[in-house]
Amino acid sequence: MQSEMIKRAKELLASGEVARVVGWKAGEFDYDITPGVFTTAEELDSAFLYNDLCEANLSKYMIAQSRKEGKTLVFLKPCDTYSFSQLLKEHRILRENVYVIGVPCDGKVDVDTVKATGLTGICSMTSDGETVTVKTLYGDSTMSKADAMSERCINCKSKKHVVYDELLGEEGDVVADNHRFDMVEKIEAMTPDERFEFWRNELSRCIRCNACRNVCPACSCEKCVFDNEQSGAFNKGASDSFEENMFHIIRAFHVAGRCTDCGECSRVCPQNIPLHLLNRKFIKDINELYGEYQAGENADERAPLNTFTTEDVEPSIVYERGGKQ
Amino acid sequence: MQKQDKQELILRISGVNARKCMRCGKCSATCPAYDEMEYHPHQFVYMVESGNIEPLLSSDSIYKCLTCFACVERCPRDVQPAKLIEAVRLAVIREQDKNHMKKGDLPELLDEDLPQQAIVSAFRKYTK
Amino acid sequence: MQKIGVFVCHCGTNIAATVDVKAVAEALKGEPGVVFSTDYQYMCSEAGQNLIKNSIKEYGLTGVVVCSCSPRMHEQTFRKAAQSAGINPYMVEIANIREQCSWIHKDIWSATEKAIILGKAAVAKVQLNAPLTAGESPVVKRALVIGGGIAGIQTALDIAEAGFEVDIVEKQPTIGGKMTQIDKTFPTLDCAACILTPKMVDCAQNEKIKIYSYSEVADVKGFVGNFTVKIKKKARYVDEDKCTGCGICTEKCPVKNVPNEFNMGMDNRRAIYIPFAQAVPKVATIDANYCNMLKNGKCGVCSKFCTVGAIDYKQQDTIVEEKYGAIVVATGFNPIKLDDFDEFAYSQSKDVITSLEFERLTNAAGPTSGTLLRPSDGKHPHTIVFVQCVGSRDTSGCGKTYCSKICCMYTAKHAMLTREKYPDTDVYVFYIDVRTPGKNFDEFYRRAVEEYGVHYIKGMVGKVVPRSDGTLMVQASDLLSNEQLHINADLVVLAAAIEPDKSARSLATMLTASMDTNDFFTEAHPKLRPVESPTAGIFLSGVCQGPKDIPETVSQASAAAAKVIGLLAKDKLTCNPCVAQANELMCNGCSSCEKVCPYGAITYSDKEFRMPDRTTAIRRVASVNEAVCQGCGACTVACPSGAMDLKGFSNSQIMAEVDAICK
Amino acid sequence: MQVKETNEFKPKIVAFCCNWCSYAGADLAGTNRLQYPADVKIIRVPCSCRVNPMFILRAFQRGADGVILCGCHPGDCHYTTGNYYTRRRMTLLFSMLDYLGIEKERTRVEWVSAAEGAKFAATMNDFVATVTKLGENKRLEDLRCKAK
Amino acid sequence: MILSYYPGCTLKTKAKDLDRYGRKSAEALGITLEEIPDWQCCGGVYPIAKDEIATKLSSVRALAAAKAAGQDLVTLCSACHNVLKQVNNDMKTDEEIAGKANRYLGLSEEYHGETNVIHYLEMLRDKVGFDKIKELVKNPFTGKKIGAYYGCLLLRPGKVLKMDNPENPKIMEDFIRAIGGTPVIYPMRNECCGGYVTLEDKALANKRSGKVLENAKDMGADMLITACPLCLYNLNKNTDGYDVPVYYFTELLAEALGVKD
Repeated sequence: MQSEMIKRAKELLASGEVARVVGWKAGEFDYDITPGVFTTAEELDSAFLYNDLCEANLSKYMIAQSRKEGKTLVFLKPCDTYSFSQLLKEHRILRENVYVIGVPCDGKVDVDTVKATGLTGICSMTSDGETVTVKTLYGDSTMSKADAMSERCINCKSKKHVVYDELLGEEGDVVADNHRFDMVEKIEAMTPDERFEFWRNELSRCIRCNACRNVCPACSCEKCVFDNEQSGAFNKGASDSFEENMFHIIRAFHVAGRCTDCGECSRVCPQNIPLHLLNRKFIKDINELYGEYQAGENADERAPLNTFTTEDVEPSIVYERGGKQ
Repeated sequence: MQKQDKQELILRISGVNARKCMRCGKCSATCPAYDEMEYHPHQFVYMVESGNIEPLLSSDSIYKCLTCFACVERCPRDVQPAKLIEAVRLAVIREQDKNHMKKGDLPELLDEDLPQQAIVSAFRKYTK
Repeated sequence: MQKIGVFVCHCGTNIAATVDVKAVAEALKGEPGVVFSTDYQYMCSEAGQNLIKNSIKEYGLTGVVVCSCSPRMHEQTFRKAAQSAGINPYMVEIANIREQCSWIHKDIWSATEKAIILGKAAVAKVQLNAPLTAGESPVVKRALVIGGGIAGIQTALDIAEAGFEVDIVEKQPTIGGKMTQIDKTFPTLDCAACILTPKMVDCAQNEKIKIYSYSEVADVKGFVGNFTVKIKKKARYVDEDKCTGCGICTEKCPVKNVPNEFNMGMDNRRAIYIPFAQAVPKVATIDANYCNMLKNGKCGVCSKFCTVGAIDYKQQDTIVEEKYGAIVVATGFNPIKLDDFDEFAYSQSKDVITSLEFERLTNAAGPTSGTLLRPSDGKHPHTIVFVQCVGSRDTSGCGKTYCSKICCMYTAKHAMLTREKYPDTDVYVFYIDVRTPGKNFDEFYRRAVEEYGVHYIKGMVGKVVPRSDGTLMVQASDLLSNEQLHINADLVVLAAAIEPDKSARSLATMLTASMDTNDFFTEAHPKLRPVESPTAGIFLSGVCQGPKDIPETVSQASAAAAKVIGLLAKDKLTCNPCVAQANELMCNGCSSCEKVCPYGAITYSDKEFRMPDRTTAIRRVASVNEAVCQGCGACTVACPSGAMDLKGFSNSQIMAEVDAICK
Repeated sequence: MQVKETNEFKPKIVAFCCNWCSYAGADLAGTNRLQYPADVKIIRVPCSCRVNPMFILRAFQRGADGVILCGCHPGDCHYTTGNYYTRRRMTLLFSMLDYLGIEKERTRVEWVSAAEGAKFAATMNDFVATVTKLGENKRLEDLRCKAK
Repeated sequence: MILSYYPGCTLKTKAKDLDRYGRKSAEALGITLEEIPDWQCCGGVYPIAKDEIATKLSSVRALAAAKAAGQDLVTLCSACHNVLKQVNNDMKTDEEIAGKANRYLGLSEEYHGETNVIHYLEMLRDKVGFDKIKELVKNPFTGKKIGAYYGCLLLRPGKVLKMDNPENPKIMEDFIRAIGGTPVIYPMRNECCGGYVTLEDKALANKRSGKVLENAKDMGADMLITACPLCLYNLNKNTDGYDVPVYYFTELLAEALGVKD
């Protein structure tokens, strides 16, 4: 697949149809793959990568790239296209300046998942699609790819691209019977004290590095409310400020109805806080209360918080359903 | 018992707010036992509201109410006069030795067709 | 930092009795920005206003906080005072320490503490207030009156008289409303038709008035001065312009068994009909529910006999769109359904009737040509029982909690007229209270008793028992003699409560005009603005606002007209300056705000921006049309970036209030 | 002013009221002298849809023990549709708070028309009683849930 | 269809016919009436007072038993129907009464008015359907002018019993039509017969039942039907000489369905 992608990218660069290519390249470690911009065939040959470790969602980069001179080629995995489509819907990306090539994905390997199995001193990781080989300071070990995948890939919601100019490889389908809400349900089934304890354990680790905000395709505001003096939420530097206290819930609310559940927030969190469980709660509630809705799937559908029906449930439904007492 | 206490007792047993009455008299207009009563349903409401309970306690009217609920059904203010009458009656028979009907009275009141329902009802209404 | 003056009002004892006003003024002195703080007996009085004005000048105030009654009461007053002293009127904030403090709390300590906190919140808000300037919007010089009864007719005539165009929308085939069904009017006993029909004709002939009969309002958009209304003209299957009202079709139509609503269903009309002789417009209408031609395509008699070719079986409902500067609601009333009052046997006996049915039985154009005859057997009734308050003052859930107001007087009228025309009739009126507070009203009622010998009995009817001989046994109480009465009556007349027309509820939703729990429209102020809805540009005429008799309805109708004329006389209206505003630098161009705006006030355009790095970028950004925005703020929450804010109720202002309250 | 010594818990309650219905309903409660605890402090907003979830969170973070939002009845919004958006926003927000283990009874939405002075007072009495029973808000002051 | 059934004491003694014909007819209509175990007398009249708890317990036990069986509870006697429905409403809406009653009884699961109580007539109307009964009638009462006598217990208080319009009911009239008869509507059909007061004031009971019979006769009724043993008794004992026989409605039903032996 990688060579096919490089070949197409070179062709499009050579014909002048695109001015640059957005893809993946190796970072500090070979398992630490980061987004990259390529403008020449040479750069592509030397650095372009596409393998089971290319986790990053490239759609958000297109907000800036699509405003540059000339067209930009971007490779998007199925789940990335939902984010891309959502950004198109919000007029954040100039579609005419982007050439989208959809690439297949059968789940990505995640270094945090591998670390969680107990391996330390990881030097490099490779995957052949079935088995993942991990080289560590203390020797090599192998594991099945399924064991090395992050939760978001195990519970993949779709292998279908919702937007593209051309496709490489085989197109997949929406995964209808994924189990992505299992953990949300588990939390809902807890008592309020258990829930509070759960979130206290998770959120108290936050160091406000803003990685979640920076990576999130839905957090693409020109100026974040937390950086805006007039928003009332701006309170730099004070550790017990409103901003610090309420950051995650406000962020989750701001992306509610717009979040495609790409899971990047949790992936990049250096403290491994499962932030996606906040977003998924909103998604689950929206599905249950207002009908199934997948952000990014349909370009014409109104976002659930920007529409209503006269028969909507009352907020008091929370007292009746909500979580366990 | 003080006058006011009696009034409170009746209101508490009945759960009725007598102040809702607008004195239309529909309860008495609809009462099937009107002619047999010394004090009529609207008077029960008015007298309880004004605390004039004593005459009601000693009147035979409390045993004439059929508890047919016509007054309750038709009252435009939802006052429920029948509940007040019941409360006054209970205030009487709950006192010691104040049962309206004694066991000994019973045999001569019975006939062979009389349904049990009438006997148990009367016991519930007349005795404690 | 603002220089803020705080003015604490005693409102006589209304506030001062429960709130230590001096302590409030003292406590607020220490708030940031407050340079002056005082209390006064009546802030709204001229002296009180002068105190504010002089303090503004003396201390160079830039912001004012008045701790007083509800802003809904005197915000305008204090804004004007501030303006006349040279500061922007929107630099004034009110802390509501009367309705929301002194009047609802008894304990002085806690009421005072709360008043201080409310004052602090207002001070915190004023700190962030900015001067606002109101824009202007043009006024469409045309009014719409919804409902063509006496209320609507009077309002329309008065507006037209002042030279403005006015349209009447009436859902029935003719204007005239309930008054057309009434025989005589109390207390003067004028013939209702004689005083109403000339007004109906005036409407038809007035060049400024356009009547949409057999029509309904389908949609309302816009705001004061600028409403766009869709009117649905229901198909009447008769060309209004061609029909001469000759009535030949209504005589030839073979369908004869349609209950005649004009006579309360007590006789029949044809499938094609003109409601009554003086109808305006005098045009036939085909009742599609009964017409054979429309139901199964077999008949066509009316078309054959119509000499002007007015019949059009293919006619469809049409929608007309018009623009108006003001809308008057005059949707009127109906008697309630008596299903829940069958102890009076209304559904079991034809001789138990409502007062409006009685009205038709005594009217020369009614089913008995004005002779009072029993509906069941056409015999003259010798004993008539009138029952008052049927469904009025009823808190049991079956009826209406309010007094219907008109029943006492029309019952006295019915009783009196019956005794006058048929002296051999015994007439009983059962009443709970007789309410006659009007000019010559009580005299009228007393005449019924003293001169006409009507038996007024204080008490209520409990049960009406129809019998096989046609009599009605009326069981009732006579509270004054402490007796239960049993009267053998021939006719029982029920004074059914009146309720707002059922169409009013959906209309209120379209107009966004508020209603009370009984579906009467609420007025902007119960005493001082009784003919205006709180929604600007919507006015109230007649019973749609509350029970009224004819003289009151006509007065209110003219009052509503005066208000409309006052509005239409202006060329421009001052807009509400508290509107949304997009900060272009922060706007993402995502369109969320546009989607939730109920007025279509937000548009997007591509604009060129100079970026911090000296390059330029073209970005899609929102802008708000200030003349269209009504200031609800839906967009401000939909906006993820906080670029959209509401002037006068900005994010930071509300946050400051929250902080002050929670401190 | 004398200071009253009291140990009983007095909750801090913020009520957001829309200008057209609920604020007028609160005024009517006042005109009719219908009592409710002084713990309730009202903030006037043009429409319930003006209330940003951030305002509610801010109130809690600053020490409020309960926040209630009142608007026109659905269908009767002065701005036609504002309260329908409020309904969705608040349903989701409240559900999220519940999900975080925060007592859901601390938040409430109630529709109160300008004519419902009695309902306004009754609602406030009930809400204050509910919040008083819950006691002081500890959890919502910091949603990162760093222990207090 | 299986439904729980509460016969009540009178139906076991003086009003055996009401019960017997009711059961036979139900069977013929494809309904199994399961008598709930160990029921006790409802007391005959609903204990109105707010502070009466003990007198409501027998009804609560019956209601809880039906809840345990997971079935609607059918009553036939008007009085039992009135008492059970009103007590059920208390258990559902009055926290104080429900709390005390539950504490007294100490049931394994608290009872809060979950059971749906229906009168036999409601069963005919809502579970069977009068149209279906019409189909199954073998011996119709064609030409018979039958007056329905509701009395007071079947309908009032209307807001609690929710059986029919308490002032102009039609459930029994529809029943009469279903068995082929012609209903006679007479306004006294929902007025009291004199009730339990008959025990000590025969004159009052005679006067009340006389008013009912007079009106029914006047409006042309050949016979009356009732669901209440006490109504039947009072009307039958009337001495004013109105020649209007009174039957339990189940007797006519059984006869119409051809199951009366």
